[in-house]
Amino acid sequence: MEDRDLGGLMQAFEVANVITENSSTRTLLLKGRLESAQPGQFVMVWLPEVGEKPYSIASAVPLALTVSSVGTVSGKLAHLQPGERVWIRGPLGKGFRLMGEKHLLVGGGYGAAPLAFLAKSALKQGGQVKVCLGAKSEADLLMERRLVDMGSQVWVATEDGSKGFQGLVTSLTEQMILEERPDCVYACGPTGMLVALAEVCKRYQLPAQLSFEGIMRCGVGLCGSCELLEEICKQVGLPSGWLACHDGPVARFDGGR
Amino acid sequence: MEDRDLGGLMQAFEVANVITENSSTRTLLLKGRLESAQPGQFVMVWLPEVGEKPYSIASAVPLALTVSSVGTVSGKLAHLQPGERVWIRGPLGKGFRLMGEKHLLVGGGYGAAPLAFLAKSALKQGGQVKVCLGAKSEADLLMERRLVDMGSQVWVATEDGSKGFQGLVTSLTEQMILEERPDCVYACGPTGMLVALAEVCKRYQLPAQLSFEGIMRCGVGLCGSCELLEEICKQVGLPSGWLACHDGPVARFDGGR
Amino acid sequence: MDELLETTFLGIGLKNPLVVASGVLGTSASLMERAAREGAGAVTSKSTGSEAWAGHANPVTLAWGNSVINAIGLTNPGCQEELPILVETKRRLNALEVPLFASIFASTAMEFGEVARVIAQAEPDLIEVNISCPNVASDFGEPFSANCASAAAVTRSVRSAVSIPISIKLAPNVPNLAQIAQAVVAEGADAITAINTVPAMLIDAYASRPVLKNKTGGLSGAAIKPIALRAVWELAQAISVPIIGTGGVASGLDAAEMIMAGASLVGVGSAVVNGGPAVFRQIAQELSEFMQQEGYQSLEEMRGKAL
Amino acid sequence: MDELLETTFLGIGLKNPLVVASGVLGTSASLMERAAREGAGAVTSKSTGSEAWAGHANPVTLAWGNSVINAIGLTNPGCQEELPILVETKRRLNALEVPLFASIFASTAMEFGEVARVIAQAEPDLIEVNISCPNVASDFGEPFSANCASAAAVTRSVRSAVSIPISIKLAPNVPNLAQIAQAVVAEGADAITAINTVPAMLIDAYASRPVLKNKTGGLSGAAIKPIALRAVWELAQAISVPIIGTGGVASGLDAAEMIMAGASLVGVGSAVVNGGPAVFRQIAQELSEFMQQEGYQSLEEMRGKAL
Ligand SMILES: Cc1cc2nc3c(=O)[nH]c(=O)nc-3n(C[C@H](O)[C@H](O)[C@H](O)COP(=O)(O)OP(=O)(O)OC[C@H]3O[C@@H](n4cnc5c(N)ncnc54)[C@H](O)[C@@H]3O)c2cc1C
Ligand SMILES: Cc1cc2nc3c(=O)[nH]c(=O)nc-3n(C[C@H](O)[C@H](O)[C@H](O)COP(=O)(O)OP(=O)(O)OC[C@H]3O[C@@H](n4cnc5c(N)ncnc54)[C@H](O)[C@@H]3O)c2cc1C
Ligand SMILES: Cc1cc2nc3c(=O)[nH]c(=O)nc-3n(C[C@H](O)[C@H](O)[C@H](O)COP(=O)(O)O)c2cc1C
Ligand SMILES: Cc1cc2nc3c(=O)[nH]c(=O)nc-3n(C[C@H](O)[C@H](O)[C@H](O)COP(=O)(O)O)c2cc1C
Ligand code: FES
Ligand code: FES
Repeated sequence: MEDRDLGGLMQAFEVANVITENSSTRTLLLKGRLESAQPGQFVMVWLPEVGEKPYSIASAVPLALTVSSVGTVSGKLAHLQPGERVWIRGPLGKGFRLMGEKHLLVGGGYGAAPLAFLAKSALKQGGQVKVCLGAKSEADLLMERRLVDMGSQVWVATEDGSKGFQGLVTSLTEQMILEERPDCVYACGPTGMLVALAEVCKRYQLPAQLSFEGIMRCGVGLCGSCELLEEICKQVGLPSGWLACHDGPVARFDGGR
Repeated sequence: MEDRDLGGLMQAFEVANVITENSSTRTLLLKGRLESAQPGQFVMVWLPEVGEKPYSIASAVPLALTVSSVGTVSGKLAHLQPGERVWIRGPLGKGFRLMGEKHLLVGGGYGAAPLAFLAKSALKQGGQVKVCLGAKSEADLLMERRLVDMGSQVWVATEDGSKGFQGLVTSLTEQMILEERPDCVYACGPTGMLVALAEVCKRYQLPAQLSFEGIMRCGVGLCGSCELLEEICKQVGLPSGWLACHDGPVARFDGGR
Repeated sequence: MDELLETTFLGIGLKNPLVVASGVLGTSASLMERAAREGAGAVTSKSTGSEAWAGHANPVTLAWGNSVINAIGLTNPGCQEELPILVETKRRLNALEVPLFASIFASTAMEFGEVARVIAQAEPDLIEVNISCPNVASDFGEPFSANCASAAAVTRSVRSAVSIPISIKLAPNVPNLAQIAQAVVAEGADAITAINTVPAMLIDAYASRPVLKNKTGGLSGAAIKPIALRAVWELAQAISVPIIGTGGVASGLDAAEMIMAGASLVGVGSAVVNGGPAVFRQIAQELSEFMQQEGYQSLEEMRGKAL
Repeated sequence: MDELLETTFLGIGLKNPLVVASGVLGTSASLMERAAREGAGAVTSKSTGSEAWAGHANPVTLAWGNSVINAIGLTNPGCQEELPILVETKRRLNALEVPLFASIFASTAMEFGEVARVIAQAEPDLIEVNISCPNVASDFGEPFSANCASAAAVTRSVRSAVSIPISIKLAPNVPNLAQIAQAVVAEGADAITAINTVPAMLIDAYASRPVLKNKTGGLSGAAIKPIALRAVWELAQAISVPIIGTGGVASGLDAAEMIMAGASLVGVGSAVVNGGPAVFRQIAQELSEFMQQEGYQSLEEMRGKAL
């Protein structure tokens, strides 16, 4: 399996294997690797005649993407078969940077996608990994087994209470922050969840690394499409004009310490 | 003194020092080095508003050029003062490759320019270096002292007999080949001298590396300007269509062995 | 503040000659404010037309090395929606003493005048008239920059609509750039911006398809620097109005070259890919260091030196 | 011999679609023979005019990365001197079964016909009519490729002078490439070669001067590949005669892209800088490997696939 330096242009990767994660989510294991990729970085994935969208790097060696089928591109991607191809440019953006020893990871929806990659890095460094996963209901949960198998401790929150804590993953996370006193919180998921977490972490003066989404077009900091709304920047304490593709997707907060 | 990777474009180098070699020849020691340059390679030297011509690399660390003032570009170059600038692209072409232990170097006119650099490399590798230098008369001789000082043995031929052997350096060289039985002959000078040497070396089945001149325009193998005349290619045994800037300037002959 | 880099352009004072090129970071007041804080001497807004326009679907941009191809397709909210954005931007940039250049486009010469009139209400320091976007020809017809007559017609329309200074942005893919520039200057253009991107295409051999959704796009960045230098150099000899030299500038040396070719201001777009928005401060600093090293006392001293 | 790469162009058989672009290695019979031996499918000679011409003084070429700028300035011995060179070249290439394309230029439409008539005596397989060299405008007037009328006039003159197939070589810096191509096809052009180099300039900031002696030059190699692909793609949709797609091809993938854009043959020039004359064999081999890997049975199957 060769290592690829994409140098900014798209390159074709063959699907080696497909893992079903839940009813609508599959992980594509690709032939090839992006050795330099960091957890939290993303790639732009192109399917000719279909479209191009950003996806988190779920694994760098081998390169893998975890895709929830919700629309045009994700629907096609999630149904690719081994031997078919995807085109990828990246890695793009700024990822997570491990801080301290005790890591608390938080994933909402397909925000769980990059967490296994992050957990793997953290465990390799000898860190302790705890994870809070949120989903609408049990069937939507992602990565739980994978995270447990690699040696992290996982708590679950579902909105309908079908598994674990009933309620929002943010409430669960606040509880875990109090119990576990992590060195840093790392989160990926919907903007609402991230804004709430930023608030919580600020309250406890806890460093936080939050991965924000944006509507990615150029993916390289030119077009302005992925700018985080100025209100949200103010809410969470980011400078205004923050670009998810260039400054993020991961925003780092020092917790006021 | 910084090492420069010119990447194909010209870059300005400041003259650090000027050494007078003889009445018409000076060596420019430049601020900066071309670490990767091999003896026998050349650079294209540009003086804005004056012109651009090829010069052998007389030393790589620091970068140095030995210029005989014969016309427009060389005249200006040879009279540069410390602090003035030259623009350089290169290293270009293929240089000498040391073979065996006993090296016989032959220089005719300013063909002596690259020989000190070559001798230095050879001596560094523990080789034995003998040099035949040819010139019209004593006043035109180049590099003799430098070569002797670094530990090579030098014989001289002058056409007018003002120093050393009277006659052509090729006759002197043939004599030395017989006496010294070198492993390889390395030569730089006028085409006539090289053709004669090729003949001599073939006769003694001696490997030879001969640096041919050509009228350099592009310097990178595109324009055809430096093609060695087909007759000369045939005479010395090179494939026709041989380009001095790309295939040479140094042509390597295995001596039919 | 670096006095070496200060300059005056059409009576407007700038801290340095580096202008954020249109289409790059110019989509919101917050982003334009950021570009100004990151060291740009002036900021150009994303080109706006008369109606909202989504632009093309992804893929819209590829970047390799220091070169870029894009077919964003003039995504914009329409000039009525753009107006309050520019008003707010102008307010924020005023506080930073950074001028705002507002870029406009349209599909007829008359419409150019109309859009200009709307945008003029935001009181930008200059209106840049984009008659040269290669990514919308199929939507809006041949670029007006293709010949003297159509370029002049647009200029006339904008000139009679607004009294703010105007700069006409020209395309490189013409054989008679100087004549076109002379034609628009004759109609009252106060400046020329050159160049827009070069019509181009990338194909992926494995997909056997053009990579951009719009198939063709515009080339920018390092690949076009020599094309831009040549254009600016040609223009500087043909016209007497100032030039915003744009194309492939990513370093202080690049900016110096552009100024030596005759540019008064220097547009920077694609360099943001590798340098981020902070590239403006970086280039300004490199330019200042170059000037100090070479003993230039002012930009004026360098301007047109290579002519 | 690789059957996958064999092709027929205007009835001429070629071992592979790679053509030595004019101006590169095309100055002597020995060098053109070498290019053929190094694997080129066809060889184009350096453009010749009616009189001997020294071209420009050094510096004439700079190469960086895979891009090149040149202002050689159509150095040539004049068509009467060139004739015996081409006769000898034709003799040598015949033995290798490699066709010879002879490139010509001139300063008037009529003179183009005269030069063609002289050169036709060497019986080249094709005459390539260079109406697009950017490096001689100041010497010979505006390039004929700038507009439909002048391009058509040259074509008419050459067409009536010779019965050998002719290809008109077009410039990229026009806004209406397809129309110009249609105009020359209407006058009897058998093929189109696209593109010539892109007008460009390099400036050295420390010298504060253009680097080329001729000041301006033509950009080629990697920097212009996207411009060439776009041009060929546009032409392939506009005309039905075959296209010699030229610009920035340095690998088998590049060649495949050019063919997918609609090219019948693929010109290679600047790639010789990094690959040497052996680059033709290298590119051919890579192209063949790509075709095998992707299951293409012939070049025809790939041609225009990205349209
Ligand atoms: C940095 C970044 C990383 C991302 N990583 C991943 C990842 O690892 N895995 C993954 O599956 N997706 C990820 N996404 C989201 C992904 O880029 C697409 O937005 C998503 O796949 C939908 O695209 P589509 O073309 O399939 O849907 P579209 O055809 O664009 O939309 C179809 C429908 O789905 C809805 N929809 C669009 N996006 C979402 C969404 N995010 N959630 C729910 N509904 C949606 C739309 O509103 C619409 O109704 C990431 C996004 C960003 C910005
Ligand atoms: C690969 C290569 C390496 C070279 N290395 C060196 C070097 O290390 N040192 C060096 O001094 N030169 C070297 N030369 C020669 C150099 O490139 C120029 O040709 C030389 O300096 C003359 O250029 P000019 O502009 O000064 O003379 P021009 O103005 O071109 O010529 C002026 C007069 O000098 C005559 N003339 C031109 N060239 C020569 C010559 N080579 N010998 C004698 N008379 C000549 C001309 O016929 C003319 O009458 C090298 C050439 C090549 C091809
Ligand atoms: C992503 C992108 C979007 C652009 N959008 C516009 C635009 O809306 N209006 C315009 O006049 N030019 C637009 N341009 C062209 C730039 O303003 C500039 O002229 C060109 O990119 C050359 O400069 P550069 O090499 O520094 O990028 C765009 C360029 C890029 C790369
Ligand atoms: C050094 C050089 C000389 C050239 N001379 C000519 C010429 O004489 N006639 C011509 O039609 N094109 C000439 N060209 C243009 C090439 O034939 C070709 O169209 C262009 O270089 C693009 O191809 P490339 O990117 O593969 O080099 C020359 C190009 C170079 C680099
Ligand atoms: S997607 Fe274009 S700036 Fe982020
Ligand atoms: S100088 Fe141009 S090919 Fe050698």
